[in-house]
Amino acid sequence: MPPKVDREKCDGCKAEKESLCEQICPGDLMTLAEDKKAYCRMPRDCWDCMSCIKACPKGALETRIPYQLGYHVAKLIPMMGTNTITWTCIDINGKVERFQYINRGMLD
Amino acid sequence: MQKTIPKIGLFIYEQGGRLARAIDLDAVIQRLARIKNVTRCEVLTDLAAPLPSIKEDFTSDKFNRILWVGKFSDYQKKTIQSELSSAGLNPYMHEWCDIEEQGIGIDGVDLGIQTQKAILIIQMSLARTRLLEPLEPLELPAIDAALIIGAGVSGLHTATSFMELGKKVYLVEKESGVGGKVASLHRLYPRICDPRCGLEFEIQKIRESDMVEVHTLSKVKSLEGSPGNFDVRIEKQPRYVSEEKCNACGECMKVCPAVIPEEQRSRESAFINETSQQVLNSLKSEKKAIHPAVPMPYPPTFLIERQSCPSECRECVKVCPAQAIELEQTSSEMAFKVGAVIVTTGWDPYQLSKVEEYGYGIYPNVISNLEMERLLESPPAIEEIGFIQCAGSRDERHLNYCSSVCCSVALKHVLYLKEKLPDARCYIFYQDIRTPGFDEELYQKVKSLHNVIFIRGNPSTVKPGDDGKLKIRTEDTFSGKEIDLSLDLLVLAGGMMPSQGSFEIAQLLNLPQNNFGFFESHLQCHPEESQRTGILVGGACRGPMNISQSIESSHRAAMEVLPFLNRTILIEPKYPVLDLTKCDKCKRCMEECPFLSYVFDENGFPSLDLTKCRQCGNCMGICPLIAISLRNNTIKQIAAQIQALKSSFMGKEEPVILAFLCENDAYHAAKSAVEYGLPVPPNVFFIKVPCAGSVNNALVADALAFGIDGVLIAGCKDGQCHYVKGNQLVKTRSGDLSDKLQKMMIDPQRVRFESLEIRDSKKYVELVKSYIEELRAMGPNPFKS
Amino acid sequence: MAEKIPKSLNEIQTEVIATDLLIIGGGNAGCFAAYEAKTKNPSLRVTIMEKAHISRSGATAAGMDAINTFIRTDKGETPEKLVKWSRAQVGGGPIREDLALSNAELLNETVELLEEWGLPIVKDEDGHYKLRGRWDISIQGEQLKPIMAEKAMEVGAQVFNRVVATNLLMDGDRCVGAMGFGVRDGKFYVFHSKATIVSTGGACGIYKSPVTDYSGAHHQTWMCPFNVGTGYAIGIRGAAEMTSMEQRWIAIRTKDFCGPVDTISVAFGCMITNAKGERVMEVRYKDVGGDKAARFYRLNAPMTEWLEGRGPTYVDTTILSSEEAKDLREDLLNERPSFVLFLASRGHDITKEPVEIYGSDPYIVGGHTGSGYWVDMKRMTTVPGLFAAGETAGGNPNKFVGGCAVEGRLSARGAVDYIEKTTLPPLDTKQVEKEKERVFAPFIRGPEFDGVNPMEMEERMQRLMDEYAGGIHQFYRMNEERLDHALKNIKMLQDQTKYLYAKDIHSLMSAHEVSDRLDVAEVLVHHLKYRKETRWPGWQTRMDYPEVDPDMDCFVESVRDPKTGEIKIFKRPFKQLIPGDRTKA
Amino acid sequence: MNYLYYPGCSLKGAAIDYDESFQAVAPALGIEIDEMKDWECCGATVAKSVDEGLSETLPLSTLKNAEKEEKDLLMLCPSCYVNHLQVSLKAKENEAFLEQHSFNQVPEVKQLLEVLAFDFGVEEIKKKIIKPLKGIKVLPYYGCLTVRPFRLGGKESHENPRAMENIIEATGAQPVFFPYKVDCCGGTLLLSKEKTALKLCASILREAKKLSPDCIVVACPLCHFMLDAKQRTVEKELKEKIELPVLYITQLLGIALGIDYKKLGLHRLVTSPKSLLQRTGINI
Repeated sequence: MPPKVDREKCDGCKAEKESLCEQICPGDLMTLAEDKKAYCRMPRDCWDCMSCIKACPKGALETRIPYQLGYHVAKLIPMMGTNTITWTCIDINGKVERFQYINRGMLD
Repeated sequence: MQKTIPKIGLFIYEQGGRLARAIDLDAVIQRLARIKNVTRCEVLTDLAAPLPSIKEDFTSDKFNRILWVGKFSDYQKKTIQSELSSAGLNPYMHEWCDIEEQGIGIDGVDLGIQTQKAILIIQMSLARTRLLEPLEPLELPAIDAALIIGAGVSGLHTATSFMELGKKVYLVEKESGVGGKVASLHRLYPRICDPRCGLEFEIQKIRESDMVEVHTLSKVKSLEGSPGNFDVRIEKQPRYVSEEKCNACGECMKVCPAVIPEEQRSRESAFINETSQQVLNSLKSEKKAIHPAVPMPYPPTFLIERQSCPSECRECVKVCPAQAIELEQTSSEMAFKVGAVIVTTGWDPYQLSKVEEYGYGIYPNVISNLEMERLLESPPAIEEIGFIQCAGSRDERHLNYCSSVCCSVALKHVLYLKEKLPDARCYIFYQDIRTPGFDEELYQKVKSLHNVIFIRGNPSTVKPGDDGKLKIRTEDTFSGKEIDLSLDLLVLAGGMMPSQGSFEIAQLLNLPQNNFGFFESHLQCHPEESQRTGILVGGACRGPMNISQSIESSHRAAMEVLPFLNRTILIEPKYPVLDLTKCDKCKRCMEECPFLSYVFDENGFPSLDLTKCRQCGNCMGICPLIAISLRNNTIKQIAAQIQALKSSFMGKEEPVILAFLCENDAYHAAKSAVEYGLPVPPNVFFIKVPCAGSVNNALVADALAFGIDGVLIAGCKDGQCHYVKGNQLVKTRSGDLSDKLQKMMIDPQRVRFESLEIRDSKKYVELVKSYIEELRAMGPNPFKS
Repeated sequence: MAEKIPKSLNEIQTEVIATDLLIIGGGNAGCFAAYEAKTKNPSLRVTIMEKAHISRSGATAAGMDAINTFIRTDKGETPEKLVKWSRAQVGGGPIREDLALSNAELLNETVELLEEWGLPIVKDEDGHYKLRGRWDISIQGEQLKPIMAEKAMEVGAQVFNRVVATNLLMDGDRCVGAMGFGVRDGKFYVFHSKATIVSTGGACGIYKSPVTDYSGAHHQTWMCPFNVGTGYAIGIRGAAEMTSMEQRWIAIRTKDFCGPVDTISVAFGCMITNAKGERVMEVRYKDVGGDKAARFYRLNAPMTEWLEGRGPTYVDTTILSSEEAKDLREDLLNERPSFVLFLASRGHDITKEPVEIYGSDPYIVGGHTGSGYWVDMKRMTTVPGLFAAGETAGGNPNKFVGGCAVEGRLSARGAVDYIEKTTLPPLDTKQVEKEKERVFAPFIRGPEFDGVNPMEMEERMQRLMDEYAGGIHQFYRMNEERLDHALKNIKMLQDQTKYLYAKDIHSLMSAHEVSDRLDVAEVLVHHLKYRKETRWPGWQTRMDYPEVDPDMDCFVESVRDPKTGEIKIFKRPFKQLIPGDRTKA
Repeated sequence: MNYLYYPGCSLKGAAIDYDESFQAVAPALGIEIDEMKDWECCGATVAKSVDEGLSETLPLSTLKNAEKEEKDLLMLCPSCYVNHLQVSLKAKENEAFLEQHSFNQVPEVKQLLEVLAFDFGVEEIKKKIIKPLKGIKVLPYYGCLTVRPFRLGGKESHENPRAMENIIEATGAQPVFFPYKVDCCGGTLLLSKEKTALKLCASILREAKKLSPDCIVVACPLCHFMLDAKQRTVEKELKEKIELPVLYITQLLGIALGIDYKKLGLHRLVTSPKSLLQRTGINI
């Protein structure tokens, strides 16, 4: 299940040698197309670990469940802070659920 | 480095019961004393008396950092810091928390809420204090010499002021002599004196000093290194005459057979009459292939223009008594080190042939104001003369600005011309006469002269008349009447534009230019600072200006350079540091740094040139991996502050705003709002940042995650940012965040960017109030627990 | 990025990096090994060879919701009790109790290290780590991997990201590093080291996943699909002794999407039920411990329900309050965020409907079961100079995150001791050239080559293993004849690797991944054939030998002859150190 | 080099010689033209003063018809050119307008001087010249509409255009710098304010005469009418002989290209070009 790329938003990390999603993908799957927009080269191999989604500074990536497994359209959007992460989950009926917690240090 | 467990001494400085009136001080103390890491917590009513005991507690390791709560003057802070640093406490281990500037003590707020808020503000500061680290300023050696590019009037004056300050100067000029445009003028205004007199005065100083090295026929080839330590390479064209040997006797020029006509405009011969022929003749000039340096003969040696010199001639070689002719010279390169660079590349006249309606370049008796300077040396008999002001200036097709000197120049011309030809009739066609300051006097003087006619309205057509005169048709916009005139001579006031040399230097040194090609600078506060640290811009390369302004500007540039030429450059430990373990070499910091302070290190990581960095923190704001932190204001510290802010201290329904305020403008607006007693709502907490652009999106995400209802980022207005584009950068970034919030079904208005000026206190209060209303309407942040 | 495909080997640059300690795989164990080695001896050159990017590589890329083992001494737990529990979880063994004990002793200290580095661990009112099962503690581990990676870099380990290992570098019998290639730069890398730790993680993708029938989610697996068993494969090819490969790990997962079930059942007490609404474990498996039965029972039970017509099976989440359900999802977000998305995409309210469960495809993961290298107490394998840690080290199951981290440290201690006593022999350039040729062969063949692309071969292998070597579609069952068939075809596939071609460096990596998986599969089938009994139903179900054979109460070991490729298989005895009933925790 | 040629009413009436000479010169240069069949009157300056809508509708209809041909539209009469260009620019800039009139691709509108001097190019013209007009002084006169309003001209300065001079130079003749080259000929005022019209025309002819050229060259039918047909009237007003032949630029080119003078319509001129033609070796 490859991440869906919002080609409007994706700036290919300004055509750097490797975009941040390309740098981080554990499966070596994200890469830049000729027009310098990110895409997943082997959609079948994606583990949807969402590392790329978290890394994208433009918010241009989104993980979607393939239709064969789940209905249209549910969303799960992480937002990364310095030591926090929030998740917004919107199910197919539009129900919104939110989660937030500290993901690094300073729990006291 | 072994991490020490933070032990914090917390002192609340209470002056005259101010705090006790606003908050429940006992409750605050009780609450704070229970907080982890706080090892001593008390209220001080006097600063001097308890200092020895504070010092003692520090030496006995009761605490290792101090949070001071209250209002402290800079003097008090300095005293405390130095007092305790004598006991071994690093000055950066103090944290200062002024709760009053955040609105504690404002009338009309419930004591309970004030107390709660005070505790929160102090807790935020405590979170910061816990992460304080001892810091030391850096000292970098600098070279005590400066490079000046362009030896016009600005360059010469800068050079002499340096020289007088005892600094070494390298003055590089592409022409063979010095003096620039000013040297080609006939008279200066308002005192109608000869410009060479003033220039000669400066040259004399240079001549007598060994602190100034003048390199003419030279261009800068490269500039590397950083402020305080630049490596310069210049290329020198050959003069074919030895500078050391030539004594400027001029024997060579007598025998030189090669005469070079100076560049001549093509004129349509059909329209030439006697006057125009005279005009042409007096503008014509020629020189020998071997001639003294121009425009001012300094260095006082001759040079040969080899392309015009017959190769087998060698007449000059034969006659030169000093044996100074060296026909085998080739171009050479030189290198030297300087601490700073001043660019004084001046201006070029606008090409008037582009203003086609006036027939410049076609009719011989249409000339430019610069040519008029030369014509004035021996003016032909002219009866009727017109001056068109704004020939192409303030015109969107040509120069869309006012060159500011042309009106006065025309007045000067009239004044001088009338001295020589009292009967000449002078027409001045103008849009507005602009004679700032004392030039008004000039205007009044000229206005009172006989036969000087001011006509408001620029001519629509210029055509040759039967007698070779020019037929001018114009509208007098006061009377609305068409006026037809027949003139002997028409002088066009062309505007000033950046010189060719400025464009070359801009490219070479990567200096930003404004829309018109003049060097960009912070026009008001630091007009001579270019956007590259250590490179200053002075004189007319910054914009149109008259001679006295150029001289002022170049002196000011010289003053601004001095800090770079000190023996050491002191760098405050507020610069950004990069955590290489996090960096992914994405290069965003390098791209967005307004001062190009980053370079690649050998492993491809960005590395900071501390001398170029102005510590604005925009790199910290942009870094997607939050790998960059300002040394004294780390991203961890800010995150800890945000975490300490409890978003529901006034109940879940009441919105809480976290404001990141730019310390240059917005912070002062907020602070003075309290000082003026404006009703600042208690809902807002702020964190001071060096520039709005230093606020990383991750911090905003943190704030939202911790349930803060609204995040306000306030920076300077467009075009007013002290760090050039920080406010723009943060706008783009918060745009990305807004899109994301929208996707997350969170109102994007929960994150707002606003521009505030230093005096916008009222606006700040209004803004916060209306924001609170908006947030109330939105309901609590969905992440608020 | 489009790479240029080299036409000959000469175009490929070779980088030789000399180092003291090479760590293959910068995962959990790898990062801890680097930390330990550098803290023990800061002057040591420590190099990490990482196939992905160290910040988000391997099995913990998405994060982790719990550390499954921690010894709450205040509750009377001891390392011995943990080992006893671990032994029971694999049906009484055999397990290497010596290894397990040494691991358990260092466990708490290691977990505390993680907290010190910034991992938020949930605490209860008394300030102790909050338990969610007997041994599990809850963490907010979304950043687990970046935290470990940063530490490894902070202590000064040199990380080579995007360099995939292909074989060990040998000096006679001794391992002196490893070779591989850059997945981004296309260079050939030779790491020449005094000691080498292999910590590449386990092997996924040997079997077909139950959620694989269309290309959209081929790797919708439990284990990270990028862990392909390279760590085992290089050892197998380097004649290292492998143990217990037949002890496959198969997890019980949510159906249609390999979501975690332990999180739901262990941490939130949701029991397994079937279509009839019966509590399966309680009703049918009371004798082996009911809901507390060993893991393979808990896996096999729901699948048996399916087989016997009582499927589908569930974990009953309807007992949860909405707060608990939210906490549960929060835990899931920490480990497998997309499962929360999956539930949302089904509009599934878990408090109203239970979550359907099913088995996963089988994996070889030595951090969970006993598969892997046979190691000594210093974690050195039978190949001198080669150490193993984490999923690659065998004999010591139920290590999970904490245990693998400990083993990283222990292997580093072993390696540091070893390094002190050795020197680096000269580099065998012949060996290097030979390997370079082998590695880039699919590349040199080029995209126009009339051959087999790695994806096709991978799918062939996965289906073969699924059907003939006890995959999920056969309810994990196998017999001698089927295994023989599998073996025969694995041999053919191994031979066919000479037809593999790569159209870019990524597919060159895929080509080596499928070759590595085949080598692991071959050894695996040999082990499965050798264990003529059914010791761990589900994990290892022999239809032709359905009972436990007391003679097989031992370790099954294998060594591949590097010259002939023949696999020698033999037994090692089990040694019980901790007394008591082996099947009881 | 393939254009859709829009003649307009002048070129099919009073300025028939412009049409004739163009039709003769274009193939000689190698410029392919297809004469547009369903063209409509542009409305000239007249429509605009009466009904703004009409002055838009008329060119619009032509543009619509031309769209199908997918070629650039070439106009000789500057008045036609300005009217069409205005509408085409409006269509290009205004999407609503574009949609309202269901345009897909608004045809490019070009004028003759633009095509000759820029699209075709002066250098190309030079190559085709058979009879260089050596020693002939030619005075170019642009008039107002060819280069104004200036935003329509685009490629040329409206104060000092050089296209005609460059073409004249290409024929081998010598262009004369004429300060009045962009002044108004008064043509459109001829019916309403005849006196003013003639005054403007006279100033141009008088100034031209002073520069003693062999002929005047124009590119506008109305200018031609004023300078040529009204030359006699002006002479009477000025009480001074002018006797300057006024040629279309196409006619001058035609001579240099060696085309028969009748094909160029030179026999139709009011002020006889006889002496000019003789100097080029053509006898009438």
